[in-house]
Amino acid sequence: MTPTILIFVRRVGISCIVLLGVSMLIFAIARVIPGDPARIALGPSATAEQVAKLRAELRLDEPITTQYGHFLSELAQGDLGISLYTNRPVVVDIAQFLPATLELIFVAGAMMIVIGLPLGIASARWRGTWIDNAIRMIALLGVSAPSFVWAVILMLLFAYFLPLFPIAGRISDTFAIEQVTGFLFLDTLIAGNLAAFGNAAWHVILPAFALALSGIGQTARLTRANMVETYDKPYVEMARSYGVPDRRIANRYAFKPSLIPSLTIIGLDFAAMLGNAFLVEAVFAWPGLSRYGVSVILRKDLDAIVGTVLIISATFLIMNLIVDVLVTIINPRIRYSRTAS
Amino acid sequence: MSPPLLEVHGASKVFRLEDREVPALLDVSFDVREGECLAIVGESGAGKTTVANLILGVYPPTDGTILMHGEPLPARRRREHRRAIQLVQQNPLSTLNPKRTVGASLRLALDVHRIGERRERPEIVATLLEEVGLPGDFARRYPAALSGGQRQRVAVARALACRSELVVLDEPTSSLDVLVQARVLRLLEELKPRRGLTYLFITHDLSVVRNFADRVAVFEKGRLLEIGVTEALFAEPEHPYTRRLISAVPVVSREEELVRDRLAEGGLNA
Amino acid sequence: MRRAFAILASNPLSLLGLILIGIILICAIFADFIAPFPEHRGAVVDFANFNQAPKWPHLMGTDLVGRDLFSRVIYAYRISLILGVVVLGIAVPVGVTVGLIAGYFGRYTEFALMRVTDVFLSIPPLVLAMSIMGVLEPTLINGMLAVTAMWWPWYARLVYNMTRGEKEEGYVLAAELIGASRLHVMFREVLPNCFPSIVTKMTLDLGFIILIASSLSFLGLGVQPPTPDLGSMVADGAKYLPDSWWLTIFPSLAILIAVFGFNLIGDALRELFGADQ
Amino acid sequence: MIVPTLDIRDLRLGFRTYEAYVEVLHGISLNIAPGERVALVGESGSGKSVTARIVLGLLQLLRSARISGSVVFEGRDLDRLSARERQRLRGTRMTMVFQDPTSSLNPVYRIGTQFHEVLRRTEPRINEHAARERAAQMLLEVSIDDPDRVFESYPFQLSGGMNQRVMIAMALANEPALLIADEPGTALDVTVQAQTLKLMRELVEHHHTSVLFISHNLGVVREFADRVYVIYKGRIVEQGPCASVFERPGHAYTRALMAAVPRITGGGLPDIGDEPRDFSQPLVVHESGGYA
Repeated sequence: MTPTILIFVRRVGISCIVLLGVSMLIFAIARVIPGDPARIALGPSATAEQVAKLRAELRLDEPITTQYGHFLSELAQGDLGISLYTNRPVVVDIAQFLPATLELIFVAGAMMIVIGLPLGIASARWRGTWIDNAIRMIALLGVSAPSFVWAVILMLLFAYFLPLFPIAGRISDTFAIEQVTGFLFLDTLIAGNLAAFGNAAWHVILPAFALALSGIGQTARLTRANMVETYDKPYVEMARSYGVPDRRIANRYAFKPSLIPSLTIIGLDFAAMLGNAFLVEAVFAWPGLSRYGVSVILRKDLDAIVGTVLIISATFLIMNLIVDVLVTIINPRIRYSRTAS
Repeated sequence: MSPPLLEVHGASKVFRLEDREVPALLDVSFDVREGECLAIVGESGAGKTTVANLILGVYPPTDGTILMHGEPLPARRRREHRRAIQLVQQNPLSTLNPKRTVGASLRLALDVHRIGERRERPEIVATLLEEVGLPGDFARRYPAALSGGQRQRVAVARALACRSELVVLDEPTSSLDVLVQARVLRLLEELKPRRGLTYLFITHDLSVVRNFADRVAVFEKGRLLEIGVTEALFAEPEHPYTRRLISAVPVVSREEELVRDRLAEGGLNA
Repeated sequence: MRRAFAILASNPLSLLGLILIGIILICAIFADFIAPFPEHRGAVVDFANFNQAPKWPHLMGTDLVGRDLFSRVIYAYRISLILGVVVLGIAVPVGVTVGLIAGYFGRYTEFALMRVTDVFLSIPPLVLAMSIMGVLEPTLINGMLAVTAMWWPWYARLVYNMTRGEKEEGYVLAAELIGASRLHVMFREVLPNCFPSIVTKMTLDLGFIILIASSLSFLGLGVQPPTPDLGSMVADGAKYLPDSWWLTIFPSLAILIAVFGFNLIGDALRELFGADQ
Repeated sequence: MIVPTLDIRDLRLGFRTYEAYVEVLHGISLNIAPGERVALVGESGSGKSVTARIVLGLLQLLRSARISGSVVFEGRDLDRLSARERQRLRGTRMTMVFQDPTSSLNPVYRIGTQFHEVLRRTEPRINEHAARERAAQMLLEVSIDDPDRVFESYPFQLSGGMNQRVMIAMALANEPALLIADEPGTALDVTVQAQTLKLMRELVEHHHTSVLFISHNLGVVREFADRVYVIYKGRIVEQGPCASVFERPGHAYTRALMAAVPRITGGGLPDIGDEPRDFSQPLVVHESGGYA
């Protein structure tokens, strides 16, 4: 297993470099801001002195490299600064809003894999038939609309016209669940309240599905493409020549090698979801990072913008690391090659 | 005996991978004489391709020197060095750019080395194509419209376009059908004296070597085992590995079978 | 080219794509003649006809200040397409050049360039555009800037991967051995072989840029009123669901149809180029 | 009367494309007796490989393929069998060895797992332990004496020659009546190819397996097969025992092929005319050969 660990360590190292790059990039973007953040924060009634004082506090007068240095040293201590919008540490704000977003994304991600992969496999196995055409159409529709469009359409259909699901929110008001982890699925279980758990699950389905639709389409399309390519490989012909049944070839012989390139894209789809969650949360009034993110961006709340983007990117990089590990486990060629690249 | 065109002195090549070193060629010395065809024979991992790449200057040797006309070839080659040594590759499918016409591929050689007046170059291209047995209007075609044998002919024309002196033939016919192979080899044989070419012929096919090469060098695992005039080497193969190679040659007649089996046992005169 | 067009037209799905995109392009280019109420693209108020369900002459109904939705959708298409063309016009050359250089030179150049690319790819696309848009003033120009910044790395990644593959092909070695310059090898030998994939991706991306731009304006970070924009139309309308459904449904469908059309053509191109090789 | 293992009569194959109907095989007939090694030799594009794939029933799965004529395997007309019955024959009564052993094995499964899959074709309930034992026995037959290491390996960890032996062992593990070998070992080094072919020859002789051997290499065919069919552009142009076809090639095409092979005895490069003059002459049958 040593090579696997080595690869993992290497990937973690590269991810750290990339994350540092992200921090520089987003820091640079945040500092080219037109207008004075201190002035915006304090409002038009503030005196010039008050503004100057806040500017000094925010170190806005120092050169950008010095500012970045300070930012890094504070970051190392787990400090992302104070939000001018909520007047609380950015870390506290994010800790409050992030779990709801992550919960949404995890459910959507699960839907993407559980629905998207089988659709792709079926499409490839019966390629050229009506099953294939139908799946391709559905997948193409899935990727052809932004998630807010799906959110609106699903809401209209399944919350208003057919009131099967709740219109908004994370859980009905009747349940009072103590916040422990911030993840409702966990907190309801900790509280031992199965009814609340079910209610939370009922709330998450529609927004998660709206968020997952483009990922489902993408996954199905990609898996199909990879499977079709794999079907042309000599080892699939060999499996055929040995009379291995079609179903077994689809689910085993062709699927596992095809999964390797698919997984990488699934990782990228997670990234897209992190962004699209903003849209879905807005439609379903989901109390996640979205409202916070949009608010701080509109208010030019520097520390909060940098912190939010950094946390989202870190989440993305961690997900990609997980994907990399999965790929390494599936692909023996990486696991056993002594020169992993 | 003609003077050496190319000399390889104590050439070694070690490839550095991330966590280890792979020796591909170990202290190899030989020369290629003007106007001859030297065959380099061996199986995969023998170092044949490494030899070719060192001579072509794809990468520099780890150790040793390579001389052309008695002058050392620098690690970073200038255009002039490039011109004199050209390559005909093994895979006819990839040797020509699928998005460029045959004419454009040949024109590149003329343009880079400023051969002929700009206006004359289309004419030169047509002449080159005819020289390798293709109609001049093939210049307008894309490689997709050519057969494997025709592509290899274009590759030969490209080497001629550079007015090269040494042509490295890297298994030029191994992926062609036997009838096509015979014709391409014939073409190469005719061009050699007419264009004053020297060949370094890399192959694993001893039957072709026997009929095509003037001298043979046998490689195994990065070492040069045996080198000699073709007739002599095929009469008295010294090294046991050479004999093993010969014994593996598939033959098509009883007569050959007898000769092969005697060679495998030690030589015709043994 | 003519053959390619004939093949596209022979497949019902890609034909549908061609028709959809053809209609959208015509609408966008000749918006002034096609839109029944061209003046409604701006800040017009017509309280006599506000918030009306679709009926003649308002095919898609009217919005809360009485503007014709159909006219506004047509003008929104025009703006989205201009945005898409400008974004690709900048992002593709930049991305392609970075990818070619990284893929062809390898080693440290590759490491440096591809890590920079990774940095951009590590910020979820919408979030990157949002932060740029939020920090700058939300105008059309800045919108283009923001979307371009998130788009070029994808071309860099694509061309980088292709270049690494093409570099192993015999024709690259042949050109190098002839003594051709690196510029020649990169741009004249390798690049033409990447064209099919680049063109395919560009077609697909025209759809996705519409998608992203509408997402930005849905969040209030895009083109500002009164300029018509599909995303902000959906956002404004969503507050009046389910009663004034036309306010959201028609702009939503407009986005869906455009992206779907570009996807159909992109898929067809991919299949066409794939079959050629 | 002995029933031939394989009897192909007037087999035609065409593909329907968007533009036209292209015929690839123009009615070929071929038979193989039990235990006989028969080669089908020809250049690329002559129709060798598609013939093999029709016998296996793989081409029948393509909707664009049009096949006519009869293929009788052990007395059963394959055309009358359902797709399912044809599938049941594959891997049990007939198996195949492919050109490039390394890419023909699945890259993400260990050899042991893949061998188990093969053995399951005749014995669906075979457990891992029993499968290992059977497989180890087969690997010993192809001179692999450390089967455990091989079972634990992935194909890319073994040499091409090793993979080729593994493929041969897999192909013979279920005691098929017919082994189809499609250019076996072409991707390997000459010495390795010679070794594995010798090994395969001994094995099929030992197991009394019929072989359809497909190759473009006349020399290899001569060393391996009893009888040879020469195929040119979808037509059989000559057939007979190897000895007589190689000694006295009767057909213009066969003669040209033979003349084009450079000889290890020397004599210079062959001189081949540019045009196939009379390659479409009628079939030449060598008297002593043929089996009906």
